[in-house]
Amino acid sequence: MIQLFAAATGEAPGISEAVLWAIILCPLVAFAAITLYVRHLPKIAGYLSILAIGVSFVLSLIALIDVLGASGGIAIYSHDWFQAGPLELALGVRIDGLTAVMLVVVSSVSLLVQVYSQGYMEGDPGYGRYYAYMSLFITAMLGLVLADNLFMLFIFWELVGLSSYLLIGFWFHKPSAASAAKKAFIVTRIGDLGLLAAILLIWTRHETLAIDEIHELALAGVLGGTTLTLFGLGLFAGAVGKSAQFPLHVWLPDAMEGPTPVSALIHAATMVAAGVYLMARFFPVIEASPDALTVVGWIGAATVAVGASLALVQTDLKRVLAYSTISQLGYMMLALGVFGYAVAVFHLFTHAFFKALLFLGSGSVNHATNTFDMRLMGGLRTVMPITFWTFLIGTLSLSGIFPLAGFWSKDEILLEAWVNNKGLYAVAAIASFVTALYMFRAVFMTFFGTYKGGEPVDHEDEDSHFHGDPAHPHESSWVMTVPLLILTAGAIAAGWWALGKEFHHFVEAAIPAEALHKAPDFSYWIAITSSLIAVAGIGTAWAIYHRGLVSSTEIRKVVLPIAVLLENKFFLDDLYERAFAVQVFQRGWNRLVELFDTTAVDGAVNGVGWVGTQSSRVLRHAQTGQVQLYGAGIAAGVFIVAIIVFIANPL
Amino acid sequence: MSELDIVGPQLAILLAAGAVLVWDALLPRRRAALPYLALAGILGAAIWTTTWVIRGDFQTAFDGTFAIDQYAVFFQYVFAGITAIVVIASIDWVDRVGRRQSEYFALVLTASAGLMFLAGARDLITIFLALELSSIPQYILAGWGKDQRSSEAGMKYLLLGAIASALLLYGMALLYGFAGSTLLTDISAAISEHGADNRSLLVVASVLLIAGFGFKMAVVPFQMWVPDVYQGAPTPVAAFLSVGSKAAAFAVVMRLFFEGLGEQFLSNDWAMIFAVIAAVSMTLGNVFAIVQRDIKRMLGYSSIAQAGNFMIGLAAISIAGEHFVQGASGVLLFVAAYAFTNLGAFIAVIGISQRIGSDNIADYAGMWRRAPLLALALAFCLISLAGIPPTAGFWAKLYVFNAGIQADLVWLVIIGVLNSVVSAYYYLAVVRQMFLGEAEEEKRLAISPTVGVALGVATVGVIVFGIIPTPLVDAAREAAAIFAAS
Amino acid sequence: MLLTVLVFLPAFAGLLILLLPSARAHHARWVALLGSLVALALSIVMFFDFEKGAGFQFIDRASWIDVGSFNIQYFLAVDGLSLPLVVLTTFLTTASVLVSFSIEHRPRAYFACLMVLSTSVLGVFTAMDFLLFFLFWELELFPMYLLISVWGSGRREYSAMKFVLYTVAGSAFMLVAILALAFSAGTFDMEVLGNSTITTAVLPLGWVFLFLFIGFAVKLPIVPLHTWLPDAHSDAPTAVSVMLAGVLLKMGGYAIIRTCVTILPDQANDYGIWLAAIGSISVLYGAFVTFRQTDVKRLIAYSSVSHMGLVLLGIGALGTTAMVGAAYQMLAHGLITGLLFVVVGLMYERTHTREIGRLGGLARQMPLIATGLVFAGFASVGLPALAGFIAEVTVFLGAFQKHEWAVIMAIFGVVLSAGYILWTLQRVVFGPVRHEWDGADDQRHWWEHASVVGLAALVILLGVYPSLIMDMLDPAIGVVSARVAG
Amino acid sequence: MLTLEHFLTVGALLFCLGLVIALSKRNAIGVLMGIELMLNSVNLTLIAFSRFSDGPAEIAGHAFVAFIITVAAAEAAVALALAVAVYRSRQTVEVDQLDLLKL
Amino acid sequence: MEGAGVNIAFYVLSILTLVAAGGVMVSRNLLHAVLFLIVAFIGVAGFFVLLSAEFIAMAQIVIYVGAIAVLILFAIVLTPRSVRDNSETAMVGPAILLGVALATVFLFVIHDTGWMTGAGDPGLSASDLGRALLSTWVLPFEIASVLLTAALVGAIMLVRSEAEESEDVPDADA
Repeated sequence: MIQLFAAATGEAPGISEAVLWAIILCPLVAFAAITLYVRHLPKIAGYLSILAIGVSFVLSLIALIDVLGASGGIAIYSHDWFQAGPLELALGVRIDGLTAVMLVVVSSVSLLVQVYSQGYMEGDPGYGRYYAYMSLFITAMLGLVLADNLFMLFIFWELVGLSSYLLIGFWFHKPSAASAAKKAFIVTRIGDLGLLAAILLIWTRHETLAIDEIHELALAGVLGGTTLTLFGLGLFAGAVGKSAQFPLHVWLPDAMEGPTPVSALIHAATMVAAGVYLMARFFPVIEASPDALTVVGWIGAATVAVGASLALVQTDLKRVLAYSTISQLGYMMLALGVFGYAVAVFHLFTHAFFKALLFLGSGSVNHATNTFDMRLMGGLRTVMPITFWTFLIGTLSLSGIFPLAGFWSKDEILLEAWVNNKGLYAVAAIASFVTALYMFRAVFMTFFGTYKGGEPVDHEDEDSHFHGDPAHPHESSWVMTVPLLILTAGAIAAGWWALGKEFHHFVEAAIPAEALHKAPDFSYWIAITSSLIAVAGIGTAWAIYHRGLVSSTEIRKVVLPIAVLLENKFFLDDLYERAFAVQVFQRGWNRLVELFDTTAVDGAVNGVGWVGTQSSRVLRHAQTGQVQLYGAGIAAGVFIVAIIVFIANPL
Repeated sequence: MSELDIVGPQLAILLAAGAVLVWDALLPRRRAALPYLALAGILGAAIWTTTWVIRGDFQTAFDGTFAIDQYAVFFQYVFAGITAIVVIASIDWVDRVGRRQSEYFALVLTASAGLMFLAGARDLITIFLALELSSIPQYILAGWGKDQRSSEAGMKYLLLGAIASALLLYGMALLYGFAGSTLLTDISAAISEHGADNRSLLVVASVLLIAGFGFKMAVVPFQMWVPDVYQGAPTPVAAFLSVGSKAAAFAVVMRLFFEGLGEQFLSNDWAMIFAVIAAVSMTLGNVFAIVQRDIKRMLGYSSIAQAGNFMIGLAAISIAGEHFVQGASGVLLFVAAYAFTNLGAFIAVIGISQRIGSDNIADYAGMWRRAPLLALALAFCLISLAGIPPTAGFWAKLYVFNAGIQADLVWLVIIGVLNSVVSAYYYLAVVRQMFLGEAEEEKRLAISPTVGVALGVATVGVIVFGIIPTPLVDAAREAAAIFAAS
Repeated sequence: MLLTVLVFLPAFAGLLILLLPSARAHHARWVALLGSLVALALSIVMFFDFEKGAGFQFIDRASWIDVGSFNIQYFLAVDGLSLPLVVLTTFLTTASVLVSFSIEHRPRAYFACLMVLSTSVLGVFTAMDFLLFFLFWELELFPMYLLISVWGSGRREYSAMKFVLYTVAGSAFMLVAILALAFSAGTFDMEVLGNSTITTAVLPLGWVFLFLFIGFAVKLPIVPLHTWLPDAHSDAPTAVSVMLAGVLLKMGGYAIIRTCVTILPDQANDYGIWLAAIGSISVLYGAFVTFRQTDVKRLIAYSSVSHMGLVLLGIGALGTTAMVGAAYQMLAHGLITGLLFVVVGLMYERTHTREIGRLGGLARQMPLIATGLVFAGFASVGLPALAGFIAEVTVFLGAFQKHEWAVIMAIFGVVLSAGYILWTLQRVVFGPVRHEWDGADDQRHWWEHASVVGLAALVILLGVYPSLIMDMLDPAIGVVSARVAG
Repeated sequence: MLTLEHFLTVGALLFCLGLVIALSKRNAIGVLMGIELMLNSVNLTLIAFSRFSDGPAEIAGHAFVAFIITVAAAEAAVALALAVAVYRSRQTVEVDQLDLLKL
Repeated sequence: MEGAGVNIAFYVLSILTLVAAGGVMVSRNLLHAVLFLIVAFIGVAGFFVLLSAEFIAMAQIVIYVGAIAVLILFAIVLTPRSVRDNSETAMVGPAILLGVALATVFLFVIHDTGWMTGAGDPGLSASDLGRALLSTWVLPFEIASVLLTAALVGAIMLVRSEAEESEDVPDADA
């Protein structure tokens, strides 16, 4: 089945279906080939993977250009997959503005990360495996954005979860890594329940899973009321898990246990983007349900606040970035909550570049110092100039400094929030101050001041593959710095696409026009305010962490309860893992059920046998060997049987 | 047809018995031939029976006190088979235990003739005499070992048997007094004429009859002698008791109750009695069997439970017509299948116990390695007793349960199948002991060829009828059909 | 004829194995492999020769026992529901033979048992006479009992006995129901029964349904009739666990669809909600208990309880989609859990422990086995593109409309399964290396590779190309659900 | 006037008395005596029935009794032989001592 | 049946028989018990005479008193230690209870039943009985004869001592 929808301003995309499938299949082929054949040939595995993703990237670009040429129309190619009774499921691809943008973001960031990994992962015994997993990861993400129906989307959604599990737990011999991988998978899966429920709901009520049909149902009002709200919330639950929204954000910081390029990929282009993509994809549905929309907005806001505040107290560079990601994802959800569909996607787009840049930069730093602990760094500005400057630009972009990419997208979010919901605006604005504060705290601690020596290499650890000398840090090799530079370009310039609302028009063509709200016009007032807030944040950071005008320990003493709360991540991990998972669930409930199983259920079974043998043991004493007892038995039998008959059947 | 022809099979067997005694008196050194003389008599009986089947000339004789019909023929074959197998299996045993061989075989043959008379008896006097002809030799045989246990078993069996006989006789006397005749057909006529007014008498008489035959069938509450006698009696005798007198009791009860007391108002009562006794027998027999450590006692209790199973069929015959045939043929099928199976089990026990000198189940450990064929055959027989396919016992149980279902005795069938589960536990426990237990010594056991032959016949019967039950079922149905027609 | 050959081929191979001279006992595995491969090939030929949607095919029919109302046929046939299960059985038999290749202890008996087991399961899936079906159902007990109690570990005798008694207890009820049904319909022919409308029986049809269901539920197994499963699994040898989880449990689900639902559609409608409720309770209950297990095989066993709950949930919904999902879940679970047991078995061979606490870090010493475990684990979790996912989602999609709350309860099983599987993986294959296992081999022999890769390949095939099976299941189950819908 | 019931009553009482003796005597020979009394009461009952009925039925009762007497004799002979056998092996014929056979 | 003599005879015989049976029950000496038993047998024989069954009465005397009682005496002599002991076991209580219960049931049905009594024909000669035994009941008759033989053979075998047995097989183990 092929469906084409022309955009308001152009023709439908005419791109061949084969190209779209090829985008998914290239990395998949690489995965299969590496797994089956070249596991043990690391270099070839790396090249194969890069080649595959490179092809995907090129094809994605072609697709983007094609869709651009059609000003963002929609093309859907769908095929029957299997059928069971009335259930008919399809496999299909859908290309439109949103998909095209996502494709390019995913494939480009992935390509750069892959290239970078060649340096970062050099010498790791699992090098081949690493590239196999990465290929699978990218396949899953590309498939997710190309899927034309909810079911297929769910499949790739789950595959994203799988690959993230494999990659986060890549260094599986580290208990923390294995644990983090498990945590990521399970926590996101809790969210996936919502998505699954949404699928069940929509199929049961309306017998369709095709995205465009669901859009139509929502717009036509057929899909409405409780079903609509539940469906929207179900989808959102999935997104909460995958996009690390409060309260399921806990897995993301732990996901740092994976290799840094993996973190870059997860935080920038894949995994967490999936949730935002899902919400954007189904924006017409969310938007049709005010309740769902409100929930999305406020959960986003809560996530913004939680992420930003926790980022303030981290000492681990990657964890700062991780919480920053949470916070930024919150921004995207918040944007969706204030009707900012295009804005959210736009922020996703720009965020991909600068966040990937920051992560890769942190990886570069790690390569020099053998640590992510900022307290062991300092003064790297001079020894690692490329890393420093690219990291700084990324930080500025994240903080929303004009005219970097982050400025444009964040500004628009604040604008939408201001127009539609002042409360959300307040949260977003305060958080943008905190954002600048914690990012520059990281920059100052890492690159300024004096070098504190990094982490000494532990030669006993056979799994360590650190090659340099932490005492004498140096700049990373070109395979690592070139991707940094390329991403820097993106972090600087990606925002300019939004000038003149071009990006918006393009992306908005992906959903039915009826679903759109008119975006507010650019407001200088908002732009200036947000810039000032960001600058204030930077200034504060400078004052505290560079100049030491105010001691951070002093501040900590003043706001001790808050600091304790933050340092313990609002006790959420403790609540989930120790209190709930371990105490309530495993030691409490499960133990109870198990106890019931062994005593009541199995006990009853064994009890029946026991009663049988026991009664047999007791009764056999009746068989005394006394012949007259037996004779009495016979006589008594006559009497009893006769009496029974007369009682049962009276004369 | 001359009257000698009518009792030809029994006569052949009794002649053989006499011949055995005479042979022993005349040629004491040629004792080895005694069992073969006995077998010749049994063979003669079987052949004679076959000639009736070929002639198809079924009739009643002796003024209606005795009948030759398919029913009697069926049982005559069964008893001939039982006796033959018992005789073969005894050869080795008797030879070792003592020198009272001629008496042994003569008494077995006499008892067997008594059983055969029972199958055809249609008159209270004939039934009683035939019953005693089978019983008294069995009392003697139980005490044949003359050691402490054997004579104790004989004594117990006799005293209790006599008490049961007295009860039976009292019941018969009441029936006779009511009907003025000892012929079953007359009794039936009298009951249909004015029986309904005198139900209390008929019920009490029925109960007394059930007590008398229940003793032979070994059903609760008339069963308590069973384990003691089985344990104490010589094993081949126990085997004979466990199948012979039980089968005969069922044979006669079915004829007596259906031909004589088949009137609907009465059959409701005795069907209920049978159903209750069946349920209690199965349950108690099994529950007792679980903890037994002596395999003969275990088989004794199991035979009580099995009698309960037979009784489901009896309970089902109270309804005339097609259901009747189901129930009655179910009992017949069960009798035949059980005869082969239980004999097989006992013979295997003979073969094993004789060599290891113990009846303890624990001593059967590892028998699979010491006597693989014996162990395999015993396993098959036990599986058949448990009613697990592909054995004759399965079909018998299935058929009886089917009859029960058709007679609306679902509750009883459920109790029956649940009891099968319990029985599977202790039967399989023996199998487990033999196949999985660790033997204390690994020495192979020598099996006497005669035991092997007897066991082989029984086990092959169990398996063949397990796979192709149709001939047996057909025969049972044909035999049972004579009542439906009447 | 083809079907008869297929069903009895493994048993024939088993017979040949038993006839091998003891000097050539080690050749048993090759005979077994050959036999199972031929059976596999035959079943694949049938799979592709099968005409989709054309009802029962490859019919082998002969009258077996035909006496009065007791009419039993030898009747084998397959339809779209049973044929995939037949292929699954032959495939898993082959895999079981492969994983047993290194067995040293009494190989002849072992492989013979395995082959007989295969025949009995094939018989259950193909028998279309209710009694024949029951026979095959019971036949499976013996090889299983022996396999667990002789070649098992731990409390093997207890577990084997428990398995047998549970099954026999269940089939006791089943037998009553079969007899009641056959009596009221006048036939044991399942095809006829499945096409006729039965309105009365000697006991209420609701009871008949319930009794049948109890018999099958034990096998499935569902809470609270499941406690035999963990014991049986944990003490059984690897190949037996594979067969047990892979095909034996499926007999329960298959039978519920084939008999309970097809023959008694009205009762199925009445009780569907209960089936679904029990199913989802099983899903959750099984999952909760799984979390507490410290023995890998027990853990997988409890997870099976959880996964088989989905089968019941699907059946309880009675719609085509849901029941197709249930059938698919049976296939998927068969392959996935089979794979899990194979891998765990390989691991156990090397480490000689299944205690999770003692394992850890195995991914370093035995990367292939670890990969297999991770793969199987994720398949069990219901990862997309693997068979389990398709099955789960189809069940959910099909059942949601009818039993919303049951499904909502059950989907929590999705998260729970992720929880226990990943936690297990973390503790077994991940984490710091334990030098205790330094010397242990990885997966090395060709037969180990063959079984793991073969199973994994099928898991993927069923995950990405469901039409292969769905197109076959759909029409067959469509007939059933149409009957239920009236 | 003597009716059938009179004789039957005596028969029943004698039967039960015999039963009580059979069930309570310690000595096997005593038990046997009880059994003989039971059989006698049956005979009495049968003859009474025979006497109070007409025609051919009459003779059946007599025949029955004749057979019972015969069987009783045979039974007694065997019983006493067994008693002797038991006495030989156990030096007692007290039935409550006969309890070798039990689990 | 009428007539004072008959009535008196019936009650005398009843008392005699039942008291004698009671004497079997209560006498502690086995020999006394045998004597009571013989009295009871004779009492029953008297009933037979009363019921016009003279032949049966004669058989009763001959077989019960003449054969069975003698056999019992022989048995008592052959088992010397038991001579004086005819006490009861612990079962006596339950046994009496059972006896009473069963007597109640029997008496109830005896009096509850409408017996079809006819005029009664006192004349039944021994030859009539003999004819019946050799026509209608010839089969039981033959059976009885076999039975007696078998019992005899068996009884002899049982009382034969081991020594006697080995004597008549001089070379069994040789």
